[in-house]
Amino acid sequence: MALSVQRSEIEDFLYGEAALLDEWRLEEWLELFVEGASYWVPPAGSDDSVEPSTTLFYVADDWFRLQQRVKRLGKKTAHVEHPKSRCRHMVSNVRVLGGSDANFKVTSNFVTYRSKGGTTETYLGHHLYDMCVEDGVVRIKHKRSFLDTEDINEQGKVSIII
Amino acid sequence: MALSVQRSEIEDFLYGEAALLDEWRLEEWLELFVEGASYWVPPAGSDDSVEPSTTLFYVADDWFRLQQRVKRLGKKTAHVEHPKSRCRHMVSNVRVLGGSDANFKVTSNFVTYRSKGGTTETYLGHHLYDMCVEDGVVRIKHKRSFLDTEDINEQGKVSIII
Amino acid sequence: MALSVQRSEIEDFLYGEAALLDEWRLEEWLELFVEGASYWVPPAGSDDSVEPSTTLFYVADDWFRLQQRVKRLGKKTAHVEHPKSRCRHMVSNVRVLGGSDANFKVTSNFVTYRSKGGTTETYLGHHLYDMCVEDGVVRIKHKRSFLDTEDINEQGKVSIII
Amino acid sequence: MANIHTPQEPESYVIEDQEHGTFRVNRRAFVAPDVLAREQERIFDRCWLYLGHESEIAIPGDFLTRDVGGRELIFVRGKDNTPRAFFNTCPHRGALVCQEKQGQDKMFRCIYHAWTFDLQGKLIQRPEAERYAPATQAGMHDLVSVPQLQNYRGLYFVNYDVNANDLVTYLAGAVEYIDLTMDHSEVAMEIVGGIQEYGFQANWKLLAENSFDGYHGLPTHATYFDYVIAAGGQLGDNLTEISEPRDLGNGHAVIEYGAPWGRPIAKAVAAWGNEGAAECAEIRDRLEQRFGRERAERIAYNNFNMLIFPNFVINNIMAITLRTFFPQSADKQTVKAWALAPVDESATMRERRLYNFLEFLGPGGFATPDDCEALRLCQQGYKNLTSAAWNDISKGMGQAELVSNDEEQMRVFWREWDRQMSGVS
Amino acid sequence: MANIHTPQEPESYVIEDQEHGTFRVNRRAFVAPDVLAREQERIFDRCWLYLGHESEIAIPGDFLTRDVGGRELIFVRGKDNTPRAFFNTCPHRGALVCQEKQGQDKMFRCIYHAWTFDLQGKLIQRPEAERYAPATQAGMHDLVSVPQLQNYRGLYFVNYDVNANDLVTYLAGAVEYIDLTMDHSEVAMEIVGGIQEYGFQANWKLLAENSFDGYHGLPTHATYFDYVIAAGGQLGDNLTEISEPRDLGNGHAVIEYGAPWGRPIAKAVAAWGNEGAAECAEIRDRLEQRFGRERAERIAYNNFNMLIFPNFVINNIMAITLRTFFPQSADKQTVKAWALAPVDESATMRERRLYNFLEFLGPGGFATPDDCEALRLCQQGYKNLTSAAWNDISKGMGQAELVSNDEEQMRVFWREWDRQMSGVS
Amino acid sequence: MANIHTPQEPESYVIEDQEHGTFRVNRRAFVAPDVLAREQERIFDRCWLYLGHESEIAIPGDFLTRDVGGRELIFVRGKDNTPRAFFNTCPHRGALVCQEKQGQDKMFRCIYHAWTFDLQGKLIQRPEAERYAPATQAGMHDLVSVPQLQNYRGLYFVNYDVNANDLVTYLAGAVEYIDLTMDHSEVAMEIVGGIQEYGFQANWKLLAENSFDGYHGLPTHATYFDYVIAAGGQLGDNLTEISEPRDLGNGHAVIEYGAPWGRPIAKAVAAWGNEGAAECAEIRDRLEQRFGRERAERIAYNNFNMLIFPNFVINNIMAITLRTFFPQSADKQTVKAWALAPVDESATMRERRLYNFLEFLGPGGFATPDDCEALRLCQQGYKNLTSAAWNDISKGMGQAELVSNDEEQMRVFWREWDRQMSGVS
Ligand code: FES
Ligand code: FES
Ligand code: FES
Ligand SMILES: [Fe+3]
Ligand SMILES: [Fe+3]
Ligand SMILES: [Fe+3]
Repeated sequence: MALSVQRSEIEDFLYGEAALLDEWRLEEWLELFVEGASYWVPPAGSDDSVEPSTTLFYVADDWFRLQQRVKRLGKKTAHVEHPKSRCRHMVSNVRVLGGSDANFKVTSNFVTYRSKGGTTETYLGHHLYDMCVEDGVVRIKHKRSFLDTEDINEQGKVSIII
Repeated sequence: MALSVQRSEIEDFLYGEAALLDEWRLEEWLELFVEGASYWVPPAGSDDSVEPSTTLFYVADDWFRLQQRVKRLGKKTAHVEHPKSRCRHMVSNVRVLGGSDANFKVTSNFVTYRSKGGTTETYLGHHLYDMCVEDGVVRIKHKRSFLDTEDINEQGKVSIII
Repeated sequence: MALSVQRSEIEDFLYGEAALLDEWRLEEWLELFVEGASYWVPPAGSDDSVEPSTTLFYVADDWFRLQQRVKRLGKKTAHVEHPKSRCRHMVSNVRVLGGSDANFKVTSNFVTYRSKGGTTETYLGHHLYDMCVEDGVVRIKHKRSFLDTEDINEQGKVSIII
Repeated sequence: MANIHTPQEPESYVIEDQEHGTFRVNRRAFVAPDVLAREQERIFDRCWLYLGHESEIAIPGDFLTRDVGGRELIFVRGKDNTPRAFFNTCPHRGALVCQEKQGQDKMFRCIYHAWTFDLQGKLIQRPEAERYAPATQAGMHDLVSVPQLQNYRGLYFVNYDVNANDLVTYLAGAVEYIDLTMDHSEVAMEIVGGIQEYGFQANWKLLAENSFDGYHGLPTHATYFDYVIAAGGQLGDNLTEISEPRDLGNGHAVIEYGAPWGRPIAKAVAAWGNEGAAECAEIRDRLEQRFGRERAERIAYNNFNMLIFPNFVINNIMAITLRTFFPQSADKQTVKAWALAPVDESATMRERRLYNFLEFLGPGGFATPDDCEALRLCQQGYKNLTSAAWNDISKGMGQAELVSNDEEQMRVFWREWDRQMSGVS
Repeated sequence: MANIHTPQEPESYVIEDQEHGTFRVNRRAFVAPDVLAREQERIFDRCWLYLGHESEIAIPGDFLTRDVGGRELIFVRGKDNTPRAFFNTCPHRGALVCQEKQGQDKMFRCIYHAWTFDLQGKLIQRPEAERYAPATQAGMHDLVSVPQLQNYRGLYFVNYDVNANDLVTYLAGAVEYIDLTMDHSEVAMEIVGGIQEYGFQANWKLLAENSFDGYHGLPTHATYFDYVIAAGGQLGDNLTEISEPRDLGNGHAVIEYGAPWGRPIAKAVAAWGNEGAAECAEIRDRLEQRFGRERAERIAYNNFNMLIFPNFVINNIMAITLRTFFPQSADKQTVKAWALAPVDESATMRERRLYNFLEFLGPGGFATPDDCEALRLCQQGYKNLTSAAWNDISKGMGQAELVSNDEEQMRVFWREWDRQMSGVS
Repeated sequence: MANIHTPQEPESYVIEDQEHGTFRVNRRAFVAPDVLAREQERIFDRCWLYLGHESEIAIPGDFLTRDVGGRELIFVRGKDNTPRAFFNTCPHRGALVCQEKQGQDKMFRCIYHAWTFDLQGKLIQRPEAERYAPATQAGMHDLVSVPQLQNYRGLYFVNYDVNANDLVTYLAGAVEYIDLTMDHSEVAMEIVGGIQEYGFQANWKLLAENSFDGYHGLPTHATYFDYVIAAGGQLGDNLTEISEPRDLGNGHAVIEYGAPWGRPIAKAVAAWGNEGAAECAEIRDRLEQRFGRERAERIAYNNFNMLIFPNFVINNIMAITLRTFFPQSADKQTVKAWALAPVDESATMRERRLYNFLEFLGPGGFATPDDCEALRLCQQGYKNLTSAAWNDISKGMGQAELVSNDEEQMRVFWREWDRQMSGVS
């Protein structure tokens, strides 16, 4: 089966995703994923091949924990993000790496800025997506966000969806 | 009336706008606006709904003052920008939010760097444009630039067009 | 002769170039150039018109030295880049400035991050490319990378391909 | 190369020579960390510092948080409708108990162990309270109040010295100009549109001087005056001839003068049309009924820039701005600025006021950025202080009569600064 | 405005008042650079500091580089299979001789002039060696070893004071809890998945306190407990009733307690299904055979958070984390954290362990970021220390019996901190 | 963890032991802020510091601004064709009066109050001058000149000590090598292509050493030599056998040596073809006519790296570079580098020169970045100075005859540094 989407449609999708995150509309963001999807953030500086079964990630959410993460971030008791930080997700270098509608790979570069408590933290790196298209609707099956720095000594946390 | 432009044409337009600003060709930049257009920069961290009638903006130019601002920046006596700072406007996440040729909304994310006097200042946020197309020519009716940081303690000023 | 490529194809090309640089696949990166191509990095803050015959550049490689640069960066004895720094090349504002398949101009903005030794350095500016298309294949004839800051006192070097 | 080698202290930072008509300030005062530490101790920890305006916390439960003189404060209107100021520090292990810039709430709850305080700062709840011995002093677990909080006509000031004189005594002659401002309204004055915050790389005293420096107006702000003219103004057309600096006591000073720009109260300009002229005339008439002609015209036509020592500015010009600024370090400061207006002015006049405000003031104005740039360049110039050590503030010395473009008002500031820094009390 | 004016030192930083049941710590201890310098000299330069675990350099030639107590170290297993620690500084002109975070090699070669050292730190080659006079002291051109390197059950510590007591004497009562942890395996324990590194804006002692602060658990980590319940846990269901702080000597302390979460060894939760329950039962049985019922259940069910003075934490909770942290400045620290596990546990159990670890711990966990935020807010609150000077750590004082939610364990830390800072030896 | 605890000062920073052939420098000299402050006072405020070359301000009205030794200077050629150096600070309230890096103008006008100065630094205009009392001292409102400005063969130096010896006396033996360089041209030498500026994280003295460290050449710059060979060069092929360090007095030193690379004046390499060989031969012949064979060949074939104490480098190698560098802090420096060339060389030779320059030198060269990296690693290594305290600079000590790969030239630098820092005059 061939791939029926172009980069341009994927860009629309990813820019839309970024907007949902900037606006803290996380419930809607979750709807961009298929049921059973997963979301990973490996340690800063990791190679694309790293696995949470053998490496201590920052985030390695299965579908259950990803839903819980979204719930948590909606609560006033998620102290690190209440009051909410102000974020801006810059997406660039979008590339469709091929596959079929059932399963294709996309990568993009990102710089995400998070401002709170008098400082602005910069997260930079690239995303790897496993996606699919079902009756014209693009969905995420697996999202991995790689921080292309050596460490997060300045940022200190991954408390937002980067 | 429908909307006859695609994101790709708007990107051409916005990348062109950024280039005019980077090259300090402000008179030409002004020609991207319709007569009577306005340009707003609300305080850092504002929501999209903020209004200059009730909030103290950094910039709330009507058409007269916008023209005057361009004139001012062309003068040697605009001390903060003479000698000219070196700027680079990074535009990403361009989204056409719909409307008609007579009036449609566009948003983009930006990071604008300004270098002068031994430091580089970073302005980051998103633009909201009200635009129109007349005989195939795109024009700006209203431009709002939102700084997605908490404050401008580091930048200290909005002396350039961000 | 007309120009047979669109911005979208050039973006594919440039995003691909950025990926090769991020992955340190420099031999493949070199294949994006035509034989006899050249690569220049003028001093930070230079105007587009600057020439290495009259100005002291950071990099002014002819084809021979560009090949040598790639060889050098592949060696363990290129100490500044061994261990390799982790880089991420953000490309935006891609504009095709016209010309013909035999020779056309492209510009893009960039922010390149380089992390090593506990710090992350930011290189920002714009590229100017002279390109050509031969039997549908895009190639670079001349690449110039302009750093749109006043100096490189923070970065200290141009040891990577920015 | 940074300024690594700071020279020794001069015998005196301020040298006034009446005989030869020179007044000089040593530039080490703008760069040395030891001077900054002494300023903190002898000036900011002893003077009355502006906190905020009553209208910013209009009703019970309204609060705002603000850093004042190096402290993090909560300014809150209690259930009893009384404004109070607390240190924003939990009595338990010290976390900020309030993070919002401003808001409206019934209590403050610390996120760490959930100690909870009412609007009057009292501890009203803590988990497992039974595990604590009975408090040895009343209130030892309540939020700490600032040593002194007082207001004059709605302007609230704090003082970190419990022994400091009362506010009105401190304000001395400045009271007259505060009155001239507050009298704009028959009802009340209010802060409109929130706060402008920005920072820049210059010692705080450079902004103190600049805030009422008449001399720099034309050269620094040429583009603003171009704009005023383009908008139909004329440089001549001032409606008042006054041009005068005044020493208000305790280091406060003011310049009062005429200027070509429009004043929402109550000097119209061409751009406002007949409608604007009519409205201004009407306002002026009301003022005349309330205060008589002379004071009415003074309120309507006269501009003034006033500095209340050490760092509170009221500039009553094409709009009214309140401004305060604090050092982050010897070479960096952050600024807070507000617009003040009569609650009872018309919507159009309010619009003109904010339009006026932005065209001159603030990070995007046609003037303020050039001021900040000039001050930044001064700070840069002080890198040469070992060889170019002295600022000159002599303008107008030995003149029969002083005008607002002279530098007397800065000399008033520096004499007081020198007095306090020398430890004279 | 930054905290420019640091007040004078108090007579005492720690004031314990048994009679009235109060224990207070002066907040200057968290902000003053002079305190930090004294901590470096009297604490970090004299105490045993955690370097790493033997499993991180499993075979000869394995090495890692790590900053410990302000030094840059190489931890390497020599040809002779002996772990050694060297200062990562070339004896020639001082370059780091090893840049990799970790690896496996036969030698270290300096990039500057190519001096080359073997795994035992000996200089084995240098260009143009004949241009040097014969060495006056043996080894003067070798890598410098740390003054003391010792381990207890695979945990390697360094000490920069050559006269310091041996490690086991220093660990005192902490040995019992290290044993309780290392006994999880019948083979060996290992670090799994590398290291988590992050930093944040709070004094290092705030994290020392926080690491075994039981009191903050429910309020700070409400969302984590929501999650535990959503995952099928129940707040009641602890399998153990203990809740106790203990002073382990030399400033070390621990709290031991029951909790609702699952423990890979060996307390199952609903989410693990019958299969998980069965596996845990089996593990517990093996423990019982090895240690008898009481100790087996203690290992299986009891959680503990232990701080080994000054900055090494073993939290044996829903997973086992080792953690150490060092100041970058008075108001900033960097943290290193690891997961420890039995080499011989099943793949599923290993999965559950890492899953547990991430759900609570680390920069992306449901708990740690809220801890760091709380501590950051404390550091902010200390800007007010001139007027709000004292932390309260009195909880539980004067109580008949102490529980893990009291603050006794922090008091143990502070008594030792005060003793060492006062120069008492 | 940053290096928080700086150890006490050693009895001596420099220990030379002739008997055992060791020369050691204490690493505290590279990290301690107190050392840096003393360097500023005793070295940078007393030594001659390089400002610029006459060709950079070729005609009246040409100016440039440059930071030298912590000061902001204006270097300007006056109406009278005389180069002058002023402190870039307004005598009024201290703003930089010139912001451009370089340019050509008739006057300098301060943006703040428009005081205006001519090219000779005289105040020629200020608004409302009549409001000032007559100046009490002539020139008190002019730009301040640097205490001393002198040049030798077009190289301009400043000295902030008005009592310092004259430049030529100071340069001592360095004069010979400046002559060897300036004699390249029969007309004049000029700076070509502007300036290269960059900074990096290493103490300034590390670059002083590195600038004429022969020992590091092969290991650090292996890739450069690979490149030379790939370009058709041969490591043998030097045309000169000399390899010698020399003490030039006053802390200046040089190494003179042969090398395989091409020299625009006048040593061709294969890559330049017959045409290049011919041109070089011709240049050498002209040199021979002017200076005789021996000096001609020395000029043509010999490379030298010279450091004029404390921080001015002339490297006459595959191109000629001038370089100076200043500390921003103990662990950070900024570098300024230029290319010097005969005004009268051919276009092709100029091209070869710049091509040569870039292949080795500067932020994008095949060598400089590796130097900077090595120095950065040294600075990192000094974090261990409490336990690894001494740099070794002993190479060649006790040898019958010294070569350029020994470390004698660095010892010359350190002996002078120690003398000046000890306050010996
Ligand atoms: S710090 Fe506020 S409740 Fe503990
Ligand atoms: S510094 Fe290591 S070999 Fe010279
Ligand atoms: S500071 Fe230069 S004219 Fe006033
Ligand atoms: Fe002004
Ligand atoms: Fe916690
Ligand atoms: Fe070198």
